[in-house]
Amino acid sequence: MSQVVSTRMRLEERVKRVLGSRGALIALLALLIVAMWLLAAAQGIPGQRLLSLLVRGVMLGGILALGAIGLSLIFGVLRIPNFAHGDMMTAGAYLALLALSFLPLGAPLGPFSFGYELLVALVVAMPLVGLLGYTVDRLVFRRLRAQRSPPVIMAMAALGSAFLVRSLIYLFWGADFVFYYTGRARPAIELFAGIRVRPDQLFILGLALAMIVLVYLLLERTKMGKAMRATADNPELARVTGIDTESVIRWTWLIGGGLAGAGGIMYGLDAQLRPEMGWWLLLPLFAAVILGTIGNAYGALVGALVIGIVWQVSTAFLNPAYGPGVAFVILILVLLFRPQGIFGRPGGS
Amino acid sequence: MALLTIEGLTTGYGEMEVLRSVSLHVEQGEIVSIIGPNGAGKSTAMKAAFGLLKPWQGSVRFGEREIGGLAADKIVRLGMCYVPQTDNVFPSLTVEENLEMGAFVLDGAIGPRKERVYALFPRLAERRRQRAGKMSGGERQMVAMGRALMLDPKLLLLDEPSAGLAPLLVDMIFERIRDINDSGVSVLMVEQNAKKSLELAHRAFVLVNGENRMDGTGAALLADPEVGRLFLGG
Amino acid sequence: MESTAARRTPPRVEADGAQAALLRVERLSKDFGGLRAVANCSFSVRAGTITGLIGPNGAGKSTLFGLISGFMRPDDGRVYLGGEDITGLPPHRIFRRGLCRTFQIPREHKSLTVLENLMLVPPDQLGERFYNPLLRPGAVRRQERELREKARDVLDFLTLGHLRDEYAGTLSGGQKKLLELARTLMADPRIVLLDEPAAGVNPTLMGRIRDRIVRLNAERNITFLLIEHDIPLVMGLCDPVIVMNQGMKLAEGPPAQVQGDPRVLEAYLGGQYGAADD
Amino acid sequence: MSDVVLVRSLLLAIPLAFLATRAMPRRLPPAARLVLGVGAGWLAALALVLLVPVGIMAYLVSFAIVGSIYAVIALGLNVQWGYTGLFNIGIAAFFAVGAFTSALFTTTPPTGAAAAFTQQAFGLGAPFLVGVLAAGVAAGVLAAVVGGPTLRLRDDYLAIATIGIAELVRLIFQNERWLANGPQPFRGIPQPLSCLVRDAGCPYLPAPLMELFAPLAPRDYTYVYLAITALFVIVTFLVLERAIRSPWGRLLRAVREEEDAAAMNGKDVARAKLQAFVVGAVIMGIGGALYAHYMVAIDYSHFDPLYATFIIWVMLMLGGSGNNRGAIIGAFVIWGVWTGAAFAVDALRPVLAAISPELPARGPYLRLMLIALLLIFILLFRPKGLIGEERFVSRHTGEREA
Repeated sequence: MSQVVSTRMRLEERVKRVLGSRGALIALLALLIVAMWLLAAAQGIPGQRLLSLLVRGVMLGGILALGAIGLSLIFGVLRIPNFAHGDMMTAGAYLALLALSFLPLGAPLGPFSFGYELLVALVVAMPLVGLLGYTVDRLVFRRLRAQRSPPVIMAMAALGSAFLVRSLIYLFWGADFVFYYTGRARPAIELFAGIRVRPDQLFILGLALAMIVLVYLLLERTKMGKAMRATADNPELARVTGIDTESVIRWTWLIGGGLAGAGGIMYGLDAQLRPEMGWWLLLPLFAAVILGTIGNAYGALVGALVIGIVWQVSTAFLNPAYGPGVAFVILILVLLFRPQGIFGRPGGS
Repeated sequence: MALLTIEGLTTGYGEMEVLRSVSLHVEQGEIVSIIGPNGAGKSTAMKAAFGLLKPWQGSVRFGEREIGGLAADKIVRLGMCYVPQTDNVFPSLTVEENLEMGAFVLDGAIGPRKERVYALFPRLAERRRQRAGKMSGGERQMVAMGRALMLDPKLLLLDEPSAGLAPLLVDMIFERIRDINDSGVSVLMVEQNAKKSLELAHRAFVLVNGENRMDGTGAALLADPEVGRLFLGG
Repeated sequence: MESTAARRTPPRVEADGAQAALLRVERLSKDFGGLRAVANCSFSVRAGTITGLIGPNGAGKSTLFGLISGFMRPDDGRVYLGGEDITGLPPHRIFRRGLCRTFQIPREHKSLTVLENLMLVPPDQLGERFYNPLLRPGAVRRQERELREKARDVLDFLTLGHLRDEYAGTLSGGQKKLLELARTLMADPRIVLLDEPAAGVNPTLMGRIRDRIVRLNAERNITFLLIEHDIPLVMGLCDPVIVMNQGMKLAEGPPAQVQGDPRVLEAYLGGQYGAADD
Repeated sequence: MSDVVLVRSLLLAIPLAFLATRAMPRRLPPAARLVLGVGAGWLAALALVLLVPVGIMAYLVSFAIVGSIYAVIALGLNVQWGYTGLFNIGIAAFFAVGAFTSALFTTTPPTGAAAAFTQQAFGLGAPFLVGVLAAGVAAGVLAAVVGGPTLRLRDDYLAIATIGIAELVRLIFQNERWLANGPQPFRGIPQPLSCLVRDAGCPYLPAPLMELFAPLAPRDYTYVYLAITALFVIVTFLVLERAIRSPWGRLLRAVREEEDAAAMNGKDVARAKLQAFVVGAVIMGIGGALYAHYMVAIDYSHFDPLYATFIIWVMLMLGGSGNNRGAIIGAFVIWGVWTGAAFAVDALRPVLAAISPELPARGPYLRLMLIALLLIFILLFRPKGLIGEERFVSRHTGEREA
């Protein structure tokens, strides 16, 4: 009798183990993309359009990655589920807008829709967003850490900060959407094989990749980057080793915030600026972070690319408004099958 | 003057008192071992020595400086490093990066220090690019000790360096501890493995139920049948 | 030695003494990122005994409790309770089969009173369904009254009666240990796993805990498996005693035999300490 | 005293009598508390109706209606967060699903020319109470779907998943015209018992009762609706108080505090959480239904994260999570702060205009800032809220000894 029970359980356990494996999750995601592709093809959508969407998906993934990497770092190093991360992206976009208003308007650079002044604004806005994050940490999170508040309370404080930041944006810029360059034409060009994208989007992709490379170098090559990874691994050990946790916290916010700011500016350049844009991005960001395993910056990049691609390709046959909904579906699939994400260890989180 | 002096230390976690008026000291150049049955408060004594627990009563002094409750990075700068019993490496960092983290408080070049650690643990030199999380228990212990040695401390605190290791590795680790001591580093260690640690230690303190029970030279305690009785309650 | 023998003979359900083995662990293993906490560990606990589980720090005792009670999944191996395979079941289902455990560091429900902590335990309470207190208040009240009586009996038995209406979070360390034991008694368990019942408990209270374990074992036929660092307590209370070292069973036998076993001494003290003495 | 004053005061007496009864000293026998409380409540209602100018009174009544609706939702959140520790930041989803479900159940599909302007998936023309029930069921089912995969996992995963479902629900109601008129307002949601204030009367009520309400004019309908929402608050409060003091509440609090210990005591932690999540969501759905029937016309924009999620969190955190009285008090206080701040901002218009010409139009966002700051201050300095959690031994023990 008991042997029968035991074999049945073993099968059940085995099935669970297979379903929860890394390969199964990757296969599931691949299947999802292929299924979408087939669905689109069945509706008679030309392959060229799908390829264009794929390229755009990679670009969107790049933007999301800028947000997701910082979110994952803050999650991993500081143990804060930063629900204000989306609004930090928004803040970056609007701070760049503010900087633009002080700069003389230059001619568009080459095929792009923007001039040198946007690059200046980018350089100005990024550290400001980092500083914003660090300021909130000093005023709010540091106190909560001292009180040994659980992550949920941190999350709630982050939510409060998110609404605070957004209220300031509403106050300064109002609720309507704006463009960095109102009325400037942004024609798409043909890359090759009929793939059409806007030059701006290529720039965004290039910039996102460049920043990701920078972050990689920072995390792998610099002392502070290594200390951040060490703190994410084991904060207690980092402390007794003598790592200056205060400066790790500072740099985590500066880097995470700076990347978020850049992501917001890129998103604003691609679409338009809205006070709610960061909130809408929050769900895809979290989905990317969980898909790529919390605390793993490279995982966040992979997760962001997957979600960007699926989001864009889904627009071939789905109302584009449902983009964040697609991210939600991926999130639920990951939570169902492999909550620790692609790069996580089983049992760990 | 003693390197580390603990006097009449009473402390614990939350409301639970673990140590009652414990005193011990480490002189320059010594290996001192704290032994005692499970639950005697050995690891707690170690944590208190490193300033991780605030003394309720009594004092912890490093040299002449009172360090009870001082921040860890300050203590590390004074020249005392601590190797916890478990979770004592950064698993996603490579061996080399783990060592670099040990020297975080230093600003200058740390190449020579790394080479010194590699000389002590050639095994680590072979695997310097490997992630610490993928290493065996003995190798991890070496990484952890090597990391603590990066600062060239005056005093090294080791919490059960042999826990969970196979006998051969235990011998190896104890030999390394002797090497470390020979290079001029004083060592305070907590050990489950009483026999081996008494053989190694110049002096030892026996804690039972959070109180000092016996102390003396390693050899004297080794010869004392009372110690065995304390452990197995015979 | 034991472990090599176990490897050679395939595990069989009807092993020696299977009738009496209430809890049986077969070749259980658990790794934590490269560290082998429990390694191919096999033993069984006979019904009606108070079995002690001792071993040096890091021997894997608490991990073993976690694996048996369903808080962790073993990487390999099986756990049988009364002949049934319970490997990998969630803790609440293992509990329902009559296995209770306590935690080394007590995990009381702090803002529930001591009485509520106990009344919480019995399974399948009518009132645990949202609608029953509204639709069948009488039946719920009756059941609650029974539970209260039972909880009071248990509290009186364990000398916690006077603390009934205190918040559990305000108890002393030793009282919390007693509360842990009290909660297991609310469930009429077949076997109770105690994780260091005496740690941090003053001698008076410890004597009381010890006395209650003996009485529960004799009067209610509850089997105990207990991890304890207080060796004198274990030697006086338990028979047999199982010694673990390095994640596996090292020795098993009556306390006197285990105490005299050179391998045990070696595990605890290292080297040939005990042998050199004699 | 005119008849209309009497009827208004009777309607107003429902919430006031309940409050007064609860406020009576505990040492009085229950019957005396009831009689005295009802008397005092009615007198207070009478005084209000007589002494406060009609315009201000109308404002206060509509204020109290919205406050009560928020109170219902805050009570639902209290089950999830206060008692079980579930971090749901997608309240808007359950709120919206409740509102639209009840609207669909109680309206009839448009015909003729109107059908060109309003699309809806179905319309059953069902009575108000059926709509409310359906709203609760729909929100509960949604909660089960979201909670199933996430409640087994870490706390923060639920939060993320609930953000997701709130977004998804909003997107669906915004984009799917066939479902509930998409981006256009969904109009014509019936007002329950509005027949009381109309000349035609309610055919299903006995004539003498109709006689009583005869003096009411259509503009008095808010009094009727306040009585309805107050009844919902009272019933929800009483039900939850009872449930929370039962073994169910004990189980939830145990799970909130020490999940492992609860599991080791044989409790199916995931199921307990799911129960609490679903019950809380059902209450939120009912709150949504109350909102829909008050607004008469609703659209997706009513359920944005600010009005439908964030402000409710601040209400509960201010009042004191884990305390049903606190949830209700918090709802009214924050709703008072929110509306009061509107007056303050209005008064400050000249100042704002002096700072920047665009600022007066953006004045409302000052309120958002205020509320966000308030939440942060509560978390930092008064995490238990105005009144902390109550201490209770399960009421069903029948034990109330000193």
